[in-house]
Amino acid sequence: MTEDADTLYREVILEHARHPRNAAPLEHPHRRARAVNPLCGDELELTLTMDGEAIREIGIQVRGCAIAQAAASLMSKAVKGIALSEAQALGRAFADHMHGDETSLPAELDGLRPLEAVKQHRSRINCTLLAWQALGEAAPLVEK
Amino acid sequence: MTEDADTLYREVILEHARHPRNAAPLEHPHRRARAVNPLCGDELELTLTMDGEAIREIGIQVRGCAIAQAAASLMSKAVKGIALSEAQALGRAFADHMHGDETSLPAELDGLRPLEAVKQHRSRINCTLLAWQALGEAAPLVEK
Amino acid sequence: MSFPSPETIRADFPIFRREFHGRPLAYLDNAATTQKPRAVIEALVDFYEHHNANTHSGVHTLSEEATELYEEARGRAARFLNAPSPRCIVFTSGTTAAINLVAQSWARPRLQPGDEIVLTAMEHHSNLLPWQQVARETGASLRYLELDGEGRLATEHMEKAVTEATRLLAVTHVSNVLGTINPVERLVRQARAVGALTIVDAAQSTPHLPVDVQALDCDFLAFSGHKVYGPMGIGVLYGKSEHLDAMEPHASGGGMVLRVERDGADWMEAPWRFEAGTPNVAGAVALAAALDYLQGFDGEALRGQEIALTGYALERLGERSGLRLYGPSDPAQRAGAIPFSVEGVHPHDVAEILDGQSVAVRGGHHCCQPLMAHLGVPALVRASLGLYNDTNDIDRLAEGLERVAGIFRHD
Amino acid sequence: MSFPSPETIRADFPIFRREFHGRPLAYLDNAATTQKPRAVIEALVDFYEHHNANTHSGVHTLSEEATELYEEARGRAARFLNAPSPRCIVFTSGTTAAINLVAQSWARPRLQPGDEIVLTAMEHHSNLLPWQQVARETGASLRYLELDGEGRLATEHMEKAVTEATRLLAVTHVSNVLGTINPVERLVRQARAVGALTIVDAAQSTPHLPVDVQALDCDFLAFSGHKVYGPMGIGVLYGKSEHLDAMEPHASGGGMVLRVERDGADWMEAPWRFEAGTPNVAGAVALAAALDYLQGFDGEALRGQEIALTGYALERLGERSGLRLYGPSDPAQRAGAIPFSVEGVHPHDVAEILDGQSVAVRGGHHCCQPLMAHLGVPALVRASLGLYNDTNDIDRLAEGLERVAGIFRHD
Ligand SMILES: Cc1ncc(COP(=O)(O)O)c(C=O)c1O
Ligand SMILES: Cc1ncc(COP(=O)(O)O)c(C=O)c1O
Repeated sequence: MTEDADTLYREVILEHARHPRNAAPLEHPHRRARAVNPLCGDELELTLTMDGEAIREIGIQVRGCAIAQAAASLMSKAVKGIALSEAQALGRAFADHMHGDETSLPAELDGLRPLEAVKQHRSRINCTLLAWQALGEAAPLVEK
Repeated sequence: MTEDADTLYREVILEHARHPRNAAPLEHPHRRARAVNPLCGDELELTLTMDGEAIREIGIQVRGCAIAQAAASLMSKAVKGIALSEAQALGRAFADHMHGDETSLPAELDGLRPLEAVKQHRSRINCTLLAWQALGEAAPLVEK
Repeated sequence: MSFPSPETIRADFPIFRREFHGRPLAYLDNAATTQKPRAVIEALVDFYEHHNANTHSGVHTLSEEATELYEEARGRAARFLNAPSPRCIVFTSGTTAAINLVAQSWARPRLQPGDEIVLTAMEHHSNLLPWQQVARETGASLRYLELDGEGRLATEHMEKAVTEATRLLAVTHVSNVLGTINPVERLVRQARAVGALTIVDAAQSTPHLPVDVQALDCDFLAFSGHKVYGPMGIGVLYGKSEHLDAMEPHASGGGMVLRVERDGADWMEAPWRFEAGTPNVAGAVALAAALDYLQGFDGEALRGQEIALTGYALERLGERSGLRLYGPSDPAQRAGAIPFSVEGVHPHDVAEILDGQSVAVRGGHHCCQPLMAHLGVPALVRASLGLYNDTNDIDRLAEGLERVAGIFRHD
Repeated sequence: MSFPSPETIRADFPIFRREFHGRPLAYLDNAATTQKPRAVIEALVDFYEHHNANTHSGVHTLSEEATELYEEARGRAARFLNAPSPRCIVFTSGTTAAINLVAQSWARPRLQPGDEIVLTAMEHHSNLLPWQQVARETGASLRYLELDGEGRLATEHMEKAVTEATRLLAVTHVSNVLGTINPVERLVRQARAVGALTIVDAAQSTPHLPVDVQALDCDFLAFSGHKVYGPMGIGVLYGKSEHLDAMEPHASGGGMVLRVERDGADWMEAPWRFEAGTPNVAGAVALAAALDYLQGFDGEALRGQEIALTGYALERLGERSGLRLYGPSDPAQRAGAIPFSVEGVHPHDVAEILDGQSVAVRGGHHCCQPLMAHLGVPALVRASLGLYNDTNDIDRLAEGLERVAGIFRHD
């Protein structure tokens, strides 16, 4: 009866939605991006500080559903410390995977497996991609 | 099999279509009008000379189908000599009759009975009304 | 006139034979689109199996039949709205297309800087964006009538709804989010007093209330087939003949011209001049079947039952803690939509969990972002009623909300 | 791929079970609209009985299904045209709406006095009036490519089809009156050489020929569902992404915006930004079924058979005295339409008498008044072929014409 919704709202998802990791906005970010999901109005702000090419710190604020929040939180854990370009490539791989291509999930994204249940809910897939979308577009901030 | 078309193209209709009465344009008309049927492109020019209120002469040129030609010819015979306003009223009665209102055909229009078969062919009804339409709009010509 | 129970009515709708997650569907998304009775589906099939042809200018039997069916459907739509003549009825692809038609054909060539278009804070994007576009194109400005705490037009705003600068009042008859029924008749009177025209968005009123364009005295009115149990891809614009006859068509093409030369053309009369291209004859015919179906019921009894069901829903939902209802508290002041929020749970999560229980509601901004901003919420959950809903559907909604609470009450 | 006989194909079309004046129908009005195979009617029924919902932004199962079916239909249309991506496909209500969209969204904001739009003398009003309107609104001018004695684009006009002033070439792929197949690929190349864009009216080519937008390399292309055995009320605009992405939407409303505030809005990406309002999902789904049906046949074999049937018709009709044929004499240079006139008999009378024999043809200007003027006729009779026609239909047409002669040969 309620398997569908239950698999979607597994404990790990709910836990991340309730207590999102890396949720504080960074004070002196090097990069920033904003992403919105037009269909549901979800909004996300992402800030990064960098160590050369690598992501040092990440801050994401989500105004959206539990899936979008959990997805952002799980993503923030996965990309910390790796090169931005590599993280962006992981984002593309994740999007392909979620859209049902026969690609397997990169090992680096093992922590995001609980989101796989969303594949069965087409209209929600974008909720899992919002943070990656922002990461893909994170633009350098020019010092004023 | 072909009853339909046969009733429509009765001898009297074909004869009027072939040899339309009052088909010559009048040289010094008092009134003139033009009517077109947008759906089939039929065009009709009507000219009148008047004896006071009464129609003295009528001239109608039709570029159109056999039905439109025969209808104009039959009409021209019916309205000659009667008051324009009366003729216009007959036109309205004829239109109502053709559109299937429960009105009977005025005795003055007995000659137009062969056109009644067109009632069964909705898209052609306007062909029978084109001349009447022009008559309804026949505007006085201002002397130059 | 018959008045069967919702259960009997459901039997007319094939979709309810289908099961979702092992249960029949509690379909509470009627404001988005309604389900289709057998009579409407059969009208489509009958048309395509027996009468399919292009209209007008065809002489053969099928084409005559199609033309007649199409023009009869126009007459049926006119009777549905109590329009004075079928010639006031323009078929469009829906409400959105109808409103855009008025915006482009009536408003764009006529408005100018200093002119004012009055809207309400609860307009659907389809009765808002076309006016923003007109305002941009003409220099006219938009003004909004604000809402009171129950989501009704605020009295003090109603009083000064129009000014001498007002050229057009564009107002929804019933809000697709709040369910609020607006006092359109009164607003039209006020507009008329200053010489402004009115367009009524009847997308959400036609499914629930009798709509009489002569009683309302509005200049234009639009509705969609798919929201009154008819097919998608067809809608109606009503316009007073004096306006339609004076308007230039906005789209042009086959079927709407008297004479075409290489450098210009003469339009046919209204309404045909606004119907460029092959019309959606099957859609119009099936819409007529939908209107027959809807008006086959005793409207007053239907409305009475809907008010009772709305009252039941407001009560059942109102007793839940953490649930906030929006819209008028009096069920008689609303039609169809029952919006709410659940504390701490995003509307999409609510809708998703309800879907797992085979309860179909919608979560989102419902194409009313300015209203969401006014209410200070990103989105709302909305249950919305149709002919076939009963207390059982509301009970299932309430049980589903119990499940939502269960899932999100872990801490 | 299968290649059944026209007789077998007729069995797929329920309308042919009906008798007219005691006979099955010889339906030769396919250029106006085609009949619908069972698969298309069933797709409509299946959608309304099992998947009916509004698309996008709905979370519940039905809405997800409807959205998926709708986007799959977009993909199906893209494959039909060999478009590089479904994002190049905008659903409209038909060809006319699609061309008006390009006229208003692409051309109106971009053209200016001195600019030139090139048309042909054989354009349908739907690919003519929108450009007249743009010319009036922008000060651009229209130029026409003339025809030779067989109703083909005259060679000397082809050579100077475009000039440095040309901004747009709007050309029909196949003439709905003459049947002429135009050398679109060549014209597109010429246009591209001077930096002009091209829009192809494919309303009459899609039912008969493979249409490959990448091979044609046109910028825009439009066709109608109802002419390719699909339902009414749905059509397709193909556009290169570089253009669609740069165009402002012409109609606005629900479903095509990212963010709406009281004073402005941000559009979604193409193609969605051009699809304001509830889409005709059922129509798109049934159009996809029609494309499946059409492409289920061996296209080359089908085309071969059509050419043979056209040849047979030209011969049968050509041997009648007093009958004048129009269009290319080579059947391989034409598709679908077979126009003719009968000396001394108005086309409507011809069509009417044929109808009495259950032979459905069309008489009139076929929404091509400038072409009629060019040919020096007020109207023509047109027989036009579909998948299900065979020599028997042509024989019945010829017999019907015998009857016409009989009736009008009294003097
Ligand atoms: C060549 C051509 N272009 C455009 C159209 C317009 O198509 P629709 O009426 O489906 O919009 C038609 C048919 O009517 C046509 O034959
Ligand atoms: C109040 C209101 N107006 C306009 C519309 C637009 O109708 P459609 O999408 O059928 O064009 C809707 C529904 O979507 C609505 O609820």
